[in-house]
Amino acid sequence: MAVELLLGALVSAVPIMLAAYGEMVLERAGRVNLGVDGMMALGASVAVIVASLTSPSLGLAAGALAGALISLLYAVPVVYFRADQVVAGLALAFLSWGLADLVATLSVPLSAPIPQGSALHLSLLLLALLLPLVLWAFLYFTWAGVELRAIGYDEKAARNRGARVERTRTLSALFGGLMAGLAGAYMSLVLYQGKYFAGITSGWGWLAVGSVILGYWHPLGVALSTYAIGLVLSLRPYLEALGLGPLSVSAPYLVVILALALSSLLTRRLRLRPPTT
Amino acid sequence: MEQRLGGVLAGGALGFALAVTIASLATGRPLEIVENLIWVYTSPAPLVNTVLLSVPIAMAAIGLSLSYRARFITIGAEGQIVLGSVAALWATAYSGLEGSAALALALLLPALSGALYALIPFLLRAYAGASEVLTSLMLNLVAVYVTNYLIATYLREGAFVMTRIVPPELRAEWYLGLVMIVAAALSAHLLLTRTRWGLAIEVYGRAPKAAETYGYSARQVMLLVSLLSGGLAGLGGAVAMLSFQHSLTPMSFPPGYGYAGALVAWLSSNNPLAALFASLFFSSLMVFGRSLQAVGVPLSYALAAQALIVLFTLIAVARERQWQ
Amino acid sequence: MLLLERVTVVYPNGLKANDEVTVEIRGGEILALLGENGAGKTTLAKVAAGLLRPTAGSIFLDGEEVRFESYLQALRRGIYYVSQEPQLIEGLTVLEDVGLTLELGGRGRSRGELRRELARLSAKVGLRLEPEALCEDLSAGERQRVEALKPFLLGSRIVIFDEPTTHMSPLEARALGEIMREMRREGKGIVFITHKMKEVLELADRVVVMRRGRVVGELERSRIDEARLLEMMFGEVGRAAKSKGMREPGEVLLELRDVSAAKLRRVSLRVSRGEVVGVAGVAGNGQRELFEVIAGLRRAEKGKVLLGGSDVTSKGPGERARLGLSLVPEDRLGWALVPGLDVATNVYFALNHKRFFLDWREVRRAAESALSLVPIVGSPSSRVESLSGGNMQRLVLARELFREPKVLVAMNPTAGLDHATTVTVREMIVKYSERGGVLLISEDLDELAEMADRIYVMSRGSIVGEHAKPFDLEKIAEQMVS
Amino acid sequence: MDRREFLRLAGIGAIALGAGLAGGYALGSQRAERAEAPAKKIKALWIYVGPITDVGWTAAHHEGKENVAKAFPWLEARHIEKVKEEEAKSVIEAELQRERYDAVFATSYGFKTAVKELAPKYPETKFFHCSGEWEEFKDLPNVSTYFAEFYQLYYLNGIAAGAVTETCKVGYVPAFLIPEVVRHINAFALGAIHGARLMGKCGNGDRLEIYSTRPLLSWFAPDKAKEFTAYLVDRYNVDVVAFTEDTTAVLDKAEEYYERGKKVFSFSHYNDMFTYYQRRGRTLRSHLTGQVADWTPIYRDLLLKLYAGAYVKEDIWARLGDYAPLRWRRQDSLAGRPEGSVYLAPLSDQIPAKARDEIVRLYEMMKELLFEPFTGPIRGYKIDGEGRAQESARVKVESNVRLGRDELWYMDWFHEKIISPA
Repeated sequence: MAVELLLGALVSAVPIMLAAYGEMVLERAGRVNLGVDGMMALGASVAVIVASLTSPSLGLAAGALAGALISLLYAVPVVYFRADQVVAGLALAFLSWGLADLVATLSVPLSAPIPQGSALHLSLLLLALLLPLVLWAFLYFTWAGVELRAIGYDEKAARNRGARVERTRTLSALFGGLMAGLAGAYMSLVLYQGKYFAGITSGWGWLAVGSVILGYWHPLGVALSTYAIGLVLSLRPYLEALGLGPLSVSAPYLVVILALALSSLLTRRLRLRPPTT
Repeated sequence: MEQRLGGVLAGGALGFALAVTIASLATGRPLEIVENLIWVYTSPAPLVNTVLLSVPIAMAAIGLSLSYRARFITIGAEGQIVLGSVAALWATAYSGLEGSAALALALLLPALSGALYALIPFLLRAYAGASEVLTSLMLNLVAVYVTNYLIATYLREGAFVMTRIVPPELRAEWYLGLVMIVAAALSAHLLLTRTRWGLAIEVYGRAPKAAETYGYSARQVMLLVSLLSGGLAGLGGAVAMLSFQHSLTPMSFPPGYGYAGALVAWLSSNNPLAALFASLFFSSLMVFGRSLQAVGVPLSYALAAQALIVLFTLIAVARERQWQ
Repeated sequence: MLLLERVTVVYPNGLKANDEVTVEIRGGEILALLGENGAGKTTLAKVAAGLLRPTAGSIFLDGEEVRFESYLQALRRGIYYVSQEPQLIEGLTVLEDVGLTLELGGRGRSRGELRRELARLSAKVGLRLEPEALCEDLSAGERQRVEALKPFLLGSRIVIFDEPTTHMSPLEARALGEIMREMRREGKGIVFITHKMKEVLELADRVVVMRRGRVVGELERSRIDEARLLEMMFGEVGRAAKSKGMREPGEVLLELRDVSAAKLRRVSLRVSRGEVVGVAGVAGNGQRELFEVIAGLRRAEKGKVLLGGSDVTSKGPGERARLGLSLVPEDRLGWALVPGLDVATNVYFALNHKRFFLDWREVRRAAESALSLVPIVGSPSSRVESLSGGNMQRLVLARELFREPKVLVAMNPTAGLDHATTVTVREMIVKYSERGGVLLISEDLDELAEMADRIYVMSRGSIVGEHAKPFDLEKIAEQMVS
Repeated sequence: MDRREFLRLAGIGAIALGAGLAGGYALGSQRAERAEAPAKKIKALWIYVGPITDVGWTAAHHEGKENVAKAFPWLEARHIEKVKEEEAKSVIEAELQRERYDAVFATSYGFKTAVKELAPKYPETKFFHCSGEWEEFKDLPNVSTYFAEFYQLYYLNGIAAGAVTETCKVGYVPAFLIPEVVRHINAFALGAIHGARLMGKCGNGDRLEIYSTRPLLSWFAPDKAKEFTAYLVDRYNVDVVAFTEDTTAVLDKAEEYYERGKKVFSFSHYNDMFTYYQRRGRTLRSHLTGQVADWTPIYRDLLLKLYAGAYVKEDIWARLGDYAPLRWRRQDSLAGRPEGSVYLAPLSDQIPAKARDEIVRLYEMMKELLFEPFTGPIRGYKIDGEGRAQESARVKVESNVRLGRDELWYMDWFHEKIISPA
């Protein structure tokens, strides 16, 4: 039973993990995109349509691509026109939810799914598990990663150094969109058997954003924190059995809030500098 | 701020034009779309609906504009509105009170519950340093879950999942909402420009260090804007309940008034008076989007179009700022 | 090597920062770019480094005309700019920071290689470096020197130092001078931007003097002399603030007893009526924390703060203001003044009236009376950020003196100001000290020597010395870096 | 932003708008078909609570609407989706003021208040309220109620479940514990016992346990529905899970288990998911059968009567066999294929033949009301809104008594075999 639970939590945590990795990279470059949930929805919708016309793997790719493309609508105003990132992110969420549904109304939101345990599914699982290592290596052991972190630590200083702030941030936002799109595609193609329906993300995009801080902006930390969130999601019925009422349903959100408070408090006590502005 | 108005108008108009253009290209029925447009902006029924819908949005936006001026970036109006409407429902249909006592409670209790709920992100920010953006966002979802639970349990009436209904004599006419948002916008404007509190908000928002150095407490300012924005959002939920909702059913998604309020606050450069008009514009877009379904335009299109307008405006405003 | 010809820079707000400036930078020499703050030195340097595009004029590198579209292009063509704030990136390690610069400069190398080279180089310039240390743990001087290492690794041919010694102890400044000489030996062209005469006399092979965006003179090493330079810089010989006579100090107005907080360790000091008390020290040795503790922005973990005899240790800034404390913070915009608000509101908000409703006529009246103390250019209704730096500081000082405080605490009040304002500010502070007490926290030893009656020396968060007139400046400088 | 820039942007906007309108018009005139306009038109408006892309409740109604719109040239069908129940009144009223509608279909229980308040104000318009209680509208001549009822199908699902379960444990994930869902659970439990007894397993049905989770408290909660399914399977070793929730999340989760090599079964809900996937070349292995609703015949019937001027106020409670006019002429059973407004999804091969035959037999009997699931003796216990027992089990239906509509419509007790949530 415990193994089932731990494994099941992993399988359902994958979209949160993938989306959080993307958001983490963008936050390391000093920007926050609140549109993750919307981009996931769009990825989910586009993936299903494309998968129904071609193949599941192309559907995955298309979902990811859709996320990346739509994230340009965040990146351009925020990075190049210095528009407010919170508003831009929220607006992007609205836009993508709308588009996701629009796409689904135009075509039948149903396709062949990616069966669990299939090679494609396993490779996605592997991606979710290995990507943090790759990102860790990238951020800490390549100069491009150092540049990205430098921009996140201190935009002005990095700019004076000649760091390519706009380019790096745009690419990070694109990566964030790509991962969110992929996460959405995973939800529709793997978790919901090749279906898209309005509200498919169940607000998990918000959880992805929250778990980035929970993982203290570190790839390995984010991997752990997103898995923990996935676990809490899976544990909700058990909490409910304890008679926690509405608290059990909102448990993952409460966990994020608590963790945010605790980590902020700790950061302050230890006089740490969060690696992002 | 006055200078930014040009950007807002240009961006909004451009986005609006683009939205209508895409719609007419997609459906191939431009005449009917224009017909709808005219209907939405001239007939009493959709205009009343625009006003009704704008009440929660405007109340949230006015409160948030104060909050954003103090650089307290809460997005928690959504949850506060939900709790506000629950409180108003309880006061009118469950408390056992009648007449003006019930009405007074139906305004007081929601304002209070909104303000109290807004205290959570404030406390987490002021005493732990946790980002209010995220905590308030998460709290929205918690509020929805808690409300659904209340509706299905303590507030459930009869065999099916529905609450009691606000008694007819306690319901508000549509124009009361309008009066309320005008009053709220004016008071917020006066607060900002004519009082010590407003000065504290302005000073703290623009230069937190200066504010602290010369004796304005950061916590007090944050507390003030939290209570005000939470209270106003709660009131917005109350007026929505009294004027058109009348009862509650479980929600699948957060209703979206608060998120719209956040966008509106930014669209109006955090100016409470401008927020009044911006929220009317925003809700008229919703009504327009809904009416377009008669022509075969899916509602999701309206959602996307609204966001597109916001993004356009953002770019226009930001470009303008760059030139200054 | 690099020729800037008839460079003109006009900022979007209409300020002409450079007006047909022509300067040549030659290999194997140290060129000092001398001028007051606001003379246009930094602007010119930024043009040379590709950080700013000139409105008009041309740049020639080895006789060939170049157009730098970005800093990176200039960097890759061998020009290195060390900005005023030594901007290592906090959060990165020294190795990462240096490596990133090299990578961006087109001279990237592996971590291992870089580690070896760093070890070799730092030995050469006498700097002990731990490559894996975090940049934020380095002192200001260390950071500046890490910056100075980079041109060697990059193989830059031209190095521009923008006021590098501002936050340095004399010893550190001397070490930097050594590095510059080393660069000269390698045939690099060095530009050294400063407003400190002493450094020019010590290091420069050639001096270009700028005033109000124009080049007003150029002297070869043999012809450099202080009087001429001063005349070029200021147009007329600068007036010095009148040195005041000795007076008997009155009652104690501000007292710190064994205060510890953050960087501060058991700091005790006293300021009495009628005296100007200086706090000397190299930047980053706890001055800012001291200011914050006195202002009430930072809790004293141990010890007591007394204001006019009453204990204010647990009181906030507002309470202290009412008890007669006035503050002139180091940063004007953001700490002292609120951008986006007009001058009148900027005066009014700091007066901290308790009335709930604002009367705008009263606000204006308050502003006008405050401004009558010090003339500033700009009406009460103009936005505060449209004022020049000098006018901003006059405004702050006028406001703070208008409150008729008991104690005035000022931190680096003349940093970055033009000469005329500097003189005015110093005069006002000295004049005020006849009525109250002044605590002057300053990195400028000359300023302290000129104004103060007593000087405390701060180092690593402690008071390491107290001096009375006449000051032994050598001794103070020594204590500053102890 | 200066004047010129503003004018330029405004100009771009105006040109784009003009071009768009013109382009749209051109496209539209090309597309326009010269259909003969019938003399008499019926205008009908559907109000949906959810998005038409929900692959559930709203999608099913929308399909019905699209079908009748295609079938009747005299019908002008419109819909408004995502109407929050709280906003319904103002939304519908605005539409009614714009145009005169002959019919309004309010497809959510929560629209009850709106219909009740609007019907007297617009007597010319006929309102049709889906899933509402008839009693609520008995004084309003222009309001009818309609509903597609599933409890018979849940009984048949139960037979399949009881026949295939290997652990003798089956489960249920309810959205809410309202009477509609409660009678579905009870029917499912009765059916499961029937199935086990039929196959002579689980102590002839005596050892069969039926677990219900706590209610999801939302019609739409796919993530939670999946978690609850996993809970039932992982914690209680349940191997058949039935549910009431607007998505197919439970079925998806069951299929997941199947893919991982653990046999867990579930059902179609609203839509025939088995055929859906089969058309795309995929066989759902966890799919046993399920309850499907087709609103088309109901809408067709209501609208035809309206068109013919033969409107009568009525209360439609569509069960098996209703709206299936050809049923007397067929020899073979249509069980597992579309028939009428509620029917059984395809029967899986994994259901033992004996049980399949029994399902088909009872399906045909239920069409004629020759068999009724809620026939006594049935023992049960009263529950509260979260499924907690309020009393110990006692006789709820006396021997040989068949529950009537009202008792079904307001059912508030669990069958004694149902293990209610902690």
